[in-house]
Amino acid sequence: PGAFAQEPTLTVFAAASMKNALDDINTAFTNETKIKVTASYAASSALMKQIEQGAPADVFASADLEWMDYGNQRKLVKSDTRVNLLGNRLVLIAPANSKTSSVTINKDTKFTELLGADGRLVTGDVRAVPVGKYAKAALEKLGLWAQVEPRMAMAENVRAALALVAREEAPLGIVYETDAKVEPKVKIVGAFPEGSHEPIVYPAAVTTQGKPDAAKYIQFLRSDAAKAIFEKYGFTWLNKPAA
Amino acid sequence: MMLSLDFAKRLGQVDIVAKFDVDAKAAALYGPSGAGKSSLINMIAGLIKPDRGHIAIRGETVFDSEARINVPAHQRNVGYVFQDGRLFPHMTVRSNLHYGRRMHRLPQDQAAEDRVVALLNLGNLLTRRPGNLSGGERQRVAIGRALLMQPRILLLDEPLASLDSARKAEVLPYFERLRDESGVPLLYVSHSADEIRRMAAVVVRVADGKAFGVEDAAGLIA
Amino acid sequence: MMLSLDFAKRLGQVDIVAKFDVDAKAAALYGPSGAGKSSLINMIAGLIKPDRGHIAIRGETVFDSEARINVPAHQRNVGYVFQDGRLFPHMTVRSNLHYGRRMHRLPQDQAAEDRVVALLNLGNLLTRRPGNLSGGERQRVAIGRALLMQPRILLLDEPLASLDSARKAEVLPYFERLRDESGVPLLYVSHSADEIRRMAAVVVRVADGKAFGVEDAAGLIA
Amino acid sequence: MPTLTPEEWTAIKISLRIAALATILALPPGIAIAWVLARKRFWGKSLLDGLVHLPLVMPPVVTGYLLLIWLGRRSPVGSFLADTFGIVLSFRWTGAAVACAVMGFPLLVRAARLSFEAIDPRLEQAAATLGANWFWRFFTVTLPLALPGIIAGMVLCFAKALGEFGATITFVSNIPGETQTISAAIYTYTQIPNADAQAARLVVIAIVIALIALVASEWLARRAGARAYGYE
Amino acid sequence: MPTLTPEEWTAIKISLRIAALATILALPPGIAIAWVLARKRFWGKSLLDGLVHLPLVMPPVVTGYLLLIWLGRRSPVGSFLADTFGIVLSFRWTGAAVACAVMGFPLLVRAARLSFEAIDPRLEQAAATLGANWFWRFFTVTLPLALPGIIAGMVLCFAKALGEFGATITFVSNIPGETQTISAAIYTYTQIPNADAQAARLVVIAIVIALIALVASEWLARRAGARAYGYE
Ligand SMILES: Nc1ncnc2c1ncn2[C@@H]1O[C@H](COP(=O)(O)OP(=O)(O)OP(=O)(O)O)[C@@H](O)[C@H]1O
Ligand SMILES: Nc1ncnc2c1ncn2[C@@H]1O[C@H](COP(=O)(O)OP(=O)(O)OP(=O)(O)O)[C@@H](O)[C@H]1O
Ligand code: MOO
Ligand SMILES: [Mg+2]
Ligand SMILES: [Mg+2]
Repeated sequence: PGAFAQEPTLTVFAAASMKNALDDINTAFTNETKIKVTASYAASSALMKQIEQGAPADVFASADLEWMDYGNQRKLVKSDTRVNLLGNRLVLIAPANSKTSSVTINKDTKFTELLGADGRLVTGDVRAVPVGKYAKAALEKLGLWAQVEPRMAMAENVRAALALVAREEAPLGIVYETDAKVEPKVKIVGAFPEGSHEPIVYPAAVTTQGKPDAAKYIQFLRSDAAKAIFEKYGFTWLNKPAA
Repeated sequence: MMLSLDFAKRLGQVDIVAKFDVDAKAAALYGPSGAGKSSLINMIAGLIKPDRGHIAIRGETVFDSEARINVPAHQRNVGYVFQDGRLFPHMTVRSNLHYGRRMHRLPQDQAAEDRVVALLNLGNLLTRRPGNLSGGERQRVAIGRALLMQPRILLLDEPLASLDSARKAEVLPYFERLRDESGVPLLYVSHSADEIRRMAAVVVRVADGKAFGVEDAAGLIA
Repeated sequence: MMLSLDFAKRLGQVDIVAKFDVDAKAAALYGPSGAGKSSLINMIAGLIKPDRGHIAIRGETVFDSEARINVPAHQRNVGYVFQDGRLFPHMTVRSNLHYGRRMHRLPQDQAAEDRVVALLNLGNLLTRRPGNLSGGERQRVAIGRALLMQPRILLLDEPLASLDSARKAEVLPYFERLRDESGVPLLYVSHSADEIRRMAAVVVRVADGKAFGVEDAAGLIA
Repeated sequence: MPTLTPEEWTAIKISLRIAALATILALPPGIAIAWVLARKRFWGKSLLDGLVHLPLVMPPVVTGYLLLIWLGRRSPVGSFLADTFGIVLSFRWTGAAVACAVMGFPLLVRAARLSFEAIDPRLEQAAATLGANWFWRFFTVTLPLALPGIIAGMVLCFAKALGEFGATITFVSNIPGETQTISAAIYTYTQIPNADAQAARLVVIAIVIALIALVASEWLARRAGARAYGYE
Repeated sequence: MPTLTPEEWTAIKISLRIAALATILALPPGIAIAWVLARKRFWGKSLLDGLVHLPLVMPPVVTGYLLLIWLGRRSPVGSFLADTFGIVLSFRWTGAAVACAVMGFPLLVRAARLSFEAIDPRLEQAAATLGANWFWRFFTVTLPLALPGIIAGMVLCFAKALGEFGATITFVSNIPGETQTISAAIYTYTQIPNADAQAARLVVIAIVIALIALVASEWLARRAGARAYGYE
């Protein structure tokens, strides 16, 4: 009953990686508007398919453009409410005690040397997990993909990739800057140049069946109060209307 | 006619063929180990289905391959004391004893129960479970269980084999009384010529799976 | 001294207390159902541990609560024919027969095997599994299994109970020969005074869990 | 460990409710199918057996998707249930219980089946000669004797329901107070930075619950086993 | 269905290899622990039982994470294995097999334990009087009689290994040609928009493999069961 009670309530389906920030924002939103928010955090793919099957979601916040596009095509979200909320940067990390200290990432970077004889380069799944997709695009653009492809290890999500580097299983990893910054057992040793990949974007939108109050929620996500919270958790504030 | 049968059944490499009519109050099956006595009784009880033939118990046909009659075991109302006990391990001795009565929805008959319990000396076993009963104790409970269901025929597969002679001497007369007074006919497997002469009017000899015809029990000389 | 024992054991509500020495080639245990005969034999075989006391088989102490001796069952070299058969269901009759010999690493003795197989008429059962043997067939295999392990004492718990008289008449002399020629002493549970008089020189009466002293078998009158 | 937060309490209560309902839901069909697989020979038996094992063989997420498609409110079955009985599974804790029941089903069936197979059919024969028809034979002899396996199966199903999140989160999402179980909460915490401590707390809670359930089941099973095998 | 692509073949081969190794790895300790749980009474038995069930109770991702911590190359156990035997688990299919073995372990143990519990101890006593010491009793009587449950447990473990990906992917990640199983591939496709067709193909393949394994195991179990219960 809780989630579907009579009092004004919004249900937000959001990518799991946004939980920390959104929990705080939801509290702030409720304080301000007296509208309760229930958030369901899971993989963007699962959430979108649930919306497709009639889930009672009012707002969808994705870690990934592709699943938002999927919803757009199927008219599951109101495209005019869509906003590219957050951005992020792609960085190269190494275990905190690694000898590798600073790597310039360009077309001449020798990843095979940096990885040693049998080291792996971990990131998200290059087909399915956003961070992996960005990483692959960047490596391809730099002409490094052929070199590193046999050395890739693909984790199920950013956190798992981070854990593999933190545990020194892998000498190098490609993750989001936000995640790298809060893990003390890793250090950032390089950043991917601007333009080596599409901008990293976390979009949000009201679902087609979303309650009128959902627009207020999107509005709140774009407010300065929300900005402060997102930035506190390391996200880059973007707040661009979708093209 | 207490029992009328004529059937055949192949079991593994053994052919069981039986054809006889018994009209005595008690009959014995007599024959060497592996002859087919238990198999024969199983078919009368409805636990094994003959390949062909017919079986009638006290005039009622319970199996007829041509008329496609095969009354299921639970409707034959046949009391069966198995050679191997087969007590229900998860029930107390008392529940074992009452099982048949309950299944037949018979009212509890305390007098009958007391009689059977006393006769078989089950008094201080009633609350125990079969798991650690002695061999003879188990056999006695099995006999009691079959008696208390008020069957229309009693099949006894070596019921006294593991009883001591004192107990035997007590149980035999009870079977006799049962036979004579309550009119429940007995079909009795035994290896003891003495026992058979005492219990049964007629004997069916079983050998090598064959059981044909009936002879006088008095003439039995082991 | 074939067997010397003096022990006590509490089993449920029954106290088993035994104290006797037997120095005959064969002794019988005799007593009503539930008296404690099987329990007594189980303690000799090492399957139940007495609470206190001692047991010696042919001069060797196999249990002594004070000296903290308790030879495990598999080292007592005691042939045991169980009241309830206990054949290994996953082995053929032949594998059952050979089991004890194999475990004792005895060489295969074809002559002995043939003798036992013929005696117990197991010839056409050898490749079968115990699952659907008849009651008597099972008993015979169990006897054969215990004989073939060449035990230093044979414990027989109602071994002939489910055998027909013809088979009994064949097996009894074999036991006698075993006793007289190979010198394997027998401890024999039976309800038949006849059998006991024939087999055993002495009788130990068991009643209500108590087994004290030894009497002459010849004096046994059921 | 400091005292539990209200959210943790909620997740615990939901987990227990879901695991209990899942076990109850899986039990009757589980026993029936276990019995059929143990005792009957029929055409398509391997197929049925395969079907039962599917939730084990497929990634849980796939099971979750299939449930979403087959039992969601847009599906024929889902709308039939909703219209006829007013039962809505999508995004409700009842739906989570259904998902867990499906995931635990193969475990329950296997354990029950093993116990059915181990029962001596001669005891059922004895019951038949004593006048018990199929129904009574099953409920007075077969079922009580299979109890140890059935309890073991229920434990496996309950435990799996506590640990399951892949199918659940995919079918009914991860809604606090409604479908968010301890497992789903743990999973969520593993997805965000610096939440290892919260995740660890919940893992400990899950372990404690599981241990309590196990000890209780052991005790039950010991009693049932003692009865089934006849020693006491 | 069109013919399989080389990548699909590779994933199938890896899945089978991992599931087979996982089952083999889980078998000896599984049998040992099942036997101990079935036959012994000791202090801490419930705890051992609880420990065995843990992989069922915890979200697979957590299990994978714990494996990473305990068996990774920086862990004492992991570095011991690497230095002494040259066994490296991280990022290797062997590591995936270890993860699957852990996940399947509770299922294997339960099934085997049920069979051990159902064995009539009087048969072991008979073997003892015939001169069999503990070792021979176990291997000639106990183990053969428990075979139906052990086979059932192996099937569950194998099936679970085919379907498992949460613990695996967390422990050894997803490396095509090394650790990418069918399940991991299916999962990946479920995360890609509009890749349902590819996912469905792989699901069908997984089901076919599972059915073949099941039919084979049924056949084995029937033989073993016939022997254990003595009918043939
Ligand atoms: N483990 C046990 N727990 C409780 N009571 C037991 C146990 N084992 C045996 N008894 C009881 O001890 C008594 C002796 O049993 P035992 O099997 O030794 O009898 P027996 O002399 O062999 O009888 P029978 O001739 O009927 O086989 C019986 O009353 C039996 O019920
Ligand atoms: N299902 C079966 N398959 C194969 N053979 C069987 C089967 N059932 C019984 N037999 C065989 O049929 C024969 C008759 O068995 P049955 O049990 O009827 O003998 P019995 O006369 O009762 O012997 P006993 O006096 O030893 O109990 C035996 O040789 C037995 O091994
Ligand atoms: O691998 Mo699971 O079994 O995700 O829930
Ligand atoms: Mg018979
Ligand atoms: Mg006895």
